[in-house]
Amino acid sequence: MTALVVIDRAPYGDWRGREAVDMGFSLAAFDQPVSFLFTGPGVNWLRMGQDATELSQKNLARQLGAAAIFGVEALLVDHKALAAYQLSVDTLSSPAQPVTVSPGLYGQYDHILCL
Amino acid sequence: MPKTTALSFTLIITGAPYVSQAPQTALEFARAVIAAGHRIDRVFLYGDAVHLASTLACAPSDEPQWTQIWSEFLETHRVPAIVCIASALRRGVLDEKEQKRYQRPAHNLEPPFEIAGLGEWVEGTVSSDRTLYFHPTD
Amino acid sequence: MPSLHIVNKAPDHARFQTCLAAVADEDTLLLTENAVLAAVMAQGLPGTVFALSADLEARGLAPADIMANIGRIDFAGFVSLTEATSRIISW
Amino acid sequence: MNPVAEPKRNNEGFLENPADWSPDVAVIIAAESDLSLEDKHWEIIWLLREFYKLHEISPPSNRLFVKAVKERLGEGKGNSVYLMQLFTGKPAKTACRVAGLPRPTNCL
Repeated sequence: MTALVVIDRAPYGDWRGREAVDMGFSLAAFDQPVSFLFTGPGVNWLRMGQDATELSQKNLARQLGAAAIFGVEALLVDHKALAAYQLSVDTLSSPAQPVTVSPGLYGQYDHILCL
Repeated sequence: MPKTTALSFTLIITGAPYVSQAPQTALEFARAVIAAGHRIDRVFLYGDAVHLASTLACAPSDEPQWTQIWSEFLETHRVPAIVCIASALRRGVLDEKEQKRYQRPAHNLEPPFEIAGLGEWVEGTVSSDRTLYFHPTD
Repeated sequence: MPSLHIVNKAPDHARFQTCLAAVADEDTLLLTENAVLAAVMAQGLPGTVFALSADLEARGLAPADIMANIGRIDFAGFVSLTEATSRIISW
Repeated sequence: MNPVAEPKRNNEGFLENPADWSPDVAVIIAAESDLSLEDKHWEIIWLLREFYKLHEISPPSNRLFVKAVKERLGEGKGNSVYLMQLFTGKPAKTACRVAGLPRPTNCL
């Protein structure tokens, strides 16, 4: 089973994306092939320079940095959403692969998870 | 549509009762799954849905008591129901073991719900024929 | 393999668009909960679309109100849709 | 003699305040699990602390603990048998406790 975890929510304001990341890490823990797709406001998970100390929250970019260590296959990022949020693929907090979101992209995975 | 052979389902609920429609849509779907002759391997509560397993929820008497209704459904059809431990601990849904571990004054997990980890969800999605999520609408 | 997309968000929710961007021509879209409100909108939906009757009725959407190409189904019909494909995406 | 003032800990022996950790504290915590810390333990302890500093999470399960060790030290040490020998009981839990990291969510 190949899985794609879709994160289309902005970081910090709610816990949904964080819970999606936990699910993705669990798949990786059990050696299930899993990738993440960041789209819409979700691309802001990958923005450099995050510092949530004043919010008393964990730095989500740093947590996401553990993805490769845990065996997450790829971080995919919607290139249109990157542009919309003035982000560039060369300056993200973790290496991510720009993709065009399409039915064909989703079609490559057996299981799609979007919290 | 031709009748397929019996299928196994894993249902994941992520929306809380009285906040979202998720637990009731999931229940109607679950009933229809059983009525169609299929099997439900597992129900998994994640995120805010863990409130569905709180035995302390008190809805007004003219509203459905979703915790009891779900509990009866699970008992009747012998469906294992798992509450994600990480979601549950944060939201104050504890069984006796976690109550002791975290030294809290009470436990409130409605049977037959059980507290376990995301491994149960992974197991369900890998082994069931069908996996469906019931999310909140926000 | 064709997918069954199940969406429960209102048509103006960002997730509704995320969902539509994932629907291929051969796929089926099922509108539930708030998403059934899309059944009265003239455009923007793909070819094969169903809406859950309990959610339509609750929101006062009579059969005459909804677009002709949208099928009304009950929970038994919902289960039938899930029998037809193992690729199910809940948005 | 008062070698180390013992910091506050929870009922499973994890530090209440991560800032209270020091190598001396680690030795005390380890002794409760009948572990006397050798270089091979310290290698994992420092790795875990570095991991926490970088990613702000304890590896959430044994499996991911093993993966984190494997990524740094290779298969020879990043395997559950080796780590179970070093840290008795549930190795991720024991190692996090000794290393002064929060109790893993144990969600797997």
